[in-house]
Amino acid sequence: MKYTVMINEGPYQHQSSDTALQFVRAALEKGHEIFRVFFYHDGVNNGTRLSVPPADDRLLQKEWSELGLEHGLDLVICIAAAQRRGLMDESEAKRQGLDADNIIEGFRISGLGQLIEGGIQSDRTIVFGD
Amino acid sequence: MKYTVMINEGPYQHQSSDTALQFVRAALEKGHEIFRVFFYHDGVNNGTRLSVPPADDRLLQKEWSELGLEHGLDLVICIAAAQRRGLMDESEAKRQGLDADNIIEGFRISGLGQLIEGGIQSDRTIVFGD
Amino acid sequence: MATKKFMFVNRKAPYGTVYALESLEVVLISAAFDQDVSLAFIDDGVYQITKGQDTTTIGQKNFSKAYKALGDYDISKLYVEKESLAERGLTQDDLMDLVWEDEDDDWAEKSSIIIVSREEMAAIMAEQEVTLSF
Amino acid sequence: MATKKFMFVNRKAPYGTVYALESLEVVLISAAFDQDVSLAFIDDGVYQITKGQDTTTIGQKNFSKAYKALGDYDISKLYVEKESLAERGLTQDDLMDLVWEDEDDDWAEKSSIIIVSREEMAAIMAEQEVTLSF
Amino acid sequence: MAMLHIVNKSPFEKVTFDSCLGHASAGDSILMIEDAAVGAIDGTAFADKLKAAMADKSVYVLAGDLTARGLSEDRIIDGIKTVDYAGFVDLTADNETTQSWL
Amino acid sequence: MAMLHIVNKSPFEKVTFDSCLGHASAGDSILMIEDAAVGAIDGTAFADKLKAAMADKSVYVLAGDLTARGLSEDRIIDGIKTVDYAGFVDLTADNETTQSWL
Repeated sequence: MKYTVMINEGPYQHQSSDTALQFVRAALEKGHEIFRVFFYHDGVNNGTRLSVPPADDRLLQKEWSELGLEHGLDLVICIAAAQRRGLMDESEAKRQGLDADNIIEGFRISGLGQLIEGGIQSDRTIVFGD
Repeated sequence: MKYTVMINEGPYQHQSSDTALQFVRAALEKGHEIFRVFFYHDGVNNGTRLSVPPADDRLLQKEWSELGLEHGLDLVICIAAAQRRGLMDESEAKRQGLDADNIIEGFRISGLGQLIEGGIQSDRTIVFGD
Repeated sequence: MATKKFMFVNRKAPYGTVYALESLEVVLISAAFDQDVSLAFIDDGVYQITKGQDTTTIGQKNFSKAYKALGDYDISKLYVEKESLAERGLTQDDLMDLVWEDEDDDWAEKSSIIIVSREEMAAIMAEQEVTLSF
Repeated sequence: MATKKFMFVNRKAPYGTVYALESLEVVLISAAFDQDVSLAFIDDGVYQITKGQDTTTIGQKNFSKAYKALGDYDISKLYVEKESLAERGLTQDDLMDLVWEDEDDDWAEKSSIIIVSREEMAAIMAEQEVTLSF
Repeated sequence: MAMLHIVNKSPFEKVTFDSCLGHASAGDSILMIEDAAVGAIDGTAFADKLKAAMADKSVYVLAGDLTARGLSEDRIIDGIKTVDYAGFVDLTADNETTQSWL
Repeated sequence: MAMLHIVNKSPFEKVTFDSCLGHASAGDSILMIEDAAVGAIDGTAFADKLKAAMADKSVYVLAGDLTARGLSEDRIIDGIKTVDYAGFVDLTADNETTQSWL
């Protein structure tokens, strides 16, 4: 079965990113296809590479990044939400005249249409949020 | 009267940063002293310089930065919360071996003791959050 | 692409959180995909479409006028729950006049707001294929 | 520095949001400032100190044992609201044994958990000088 | 000591406002901000609870949060006072302590 | 079409769970995750509402979220089934559609 997953909250503050990560892992183990994971609202903060939580805590952003790279997942950060919250990739930072970017490997930034397309193309669309 | 203000949520997602900003402005206009503004939990995300919201929207992080510089406010980002969420200044980024930082001018990163000290030193401690 | 029944469920008041604004941004984008789109306003979501919103002093932009554009994008099914209005002391008179033009009826202007009972809302929800919650 | 009455108010369940964990981090830091510290556990906050928490499968670290360190830092007033427990089908038996040693009483081990009624909690809240909410 | 209770949650969505009412003492003040502003309106399922609290507490609402949600001041419960941000600051100064209900 | 309703809010804190119950149809399934897991316990102020919904709906709870909050499986309401993340995935596959109550 083909899934699109939407995540509306950032890491740590709410459990939604944790739950979605476990859900996606379980779906992959069962042989389902993850068509897309769409990060919206504060969910875009799951895509930063600048996090260094305490050594005994999980590093959620890296877990998403590694899972994405391992399974070739399409991890999409909403550009409008990212711009409000300061999540940038290199080309977008350059376009905006910013001196730094902070996106982690394995994520890409794109538009809201990607979410709707995910809903159309997938058998199931599951929302995680607050 | 001397105030410490704690802000527990990031910009945009919740209104708490907006409300706190209006509150601090009104307190300054009335001649009160803002001893410290302490950004905790997702509140640390108020201190990024990489935000570029739509032109017709407010740029909250910049408003905090400018208000802080204009009035010499002590805008403190909790280091533990910042590390989890990927908010970094230059020295902390270097110490962590990261290749970029994203803090905006006017904020500084420090420990939780600064919040308790604020509570002790101030006549009033006001919390904004979700 | 296939046409699916999309529902956007709005349960939260505007301005206190960003969900109302960013939900509306998704809804407007969805118009480009020619889907069967409807919106549900339940619980505090009904405050999103009250008329007379004035955000002058709170520092946020007033985005309520953007709901008026929905009709132009052929998004004309805004289901509002009667019980949610009543609990909050509101009636349809407190909501914006949101309309669309029916091209099959000589472009007659019709209301996009459909007041339904909780039971009717549940039945409408049950028919959806993709439900996005904010 | 002056000594003030600090209260940390915990109203939210652990793990669903980060507030419980980050509140505990502040409380532990506050111990270094020799203040008159107390904690309130009301509403869903009572779940923060249930015993037997097991986070193995949800991917988060179990930080409940850190509450046991509070006594070592002379933080010994953990007010838990009776009505909040009852509404949730819980009793004091469901909570961790959190204790402190009373140096004025030959280091006798005493419970840090003080079950109070809502009315008593309101009176305790009214006495505070700095109230931090999470 | 008189306490200012600051509540920012809709009473129709969360129990936070109820919890605030259950823990405020006689002589305290309650200020509704952000989404809590909707609780100030008369004729709602919540209004009677707030009116009962007003017997021995003062109740305020941040006007800007009310109008942002399309609710005009003439609909609020008799006896609730509206304040702007300057009035919000005054309330925190006039009460010895504050507690935010999050 | 059968729908899986996913609820993640404590019924003691928010009305979200109530709203979910008010909008779920006969034959639907309800899964409690995250803070909603506390709603699965018997003998609470919420239990009777959930039991009433179970007359024509199937109810599940994510076991890991229950135990994380110190609640053991032997305390849940009779008839509620526990699932792990694999079971969560199965529920989304077995129901034609899902709705998250946020």
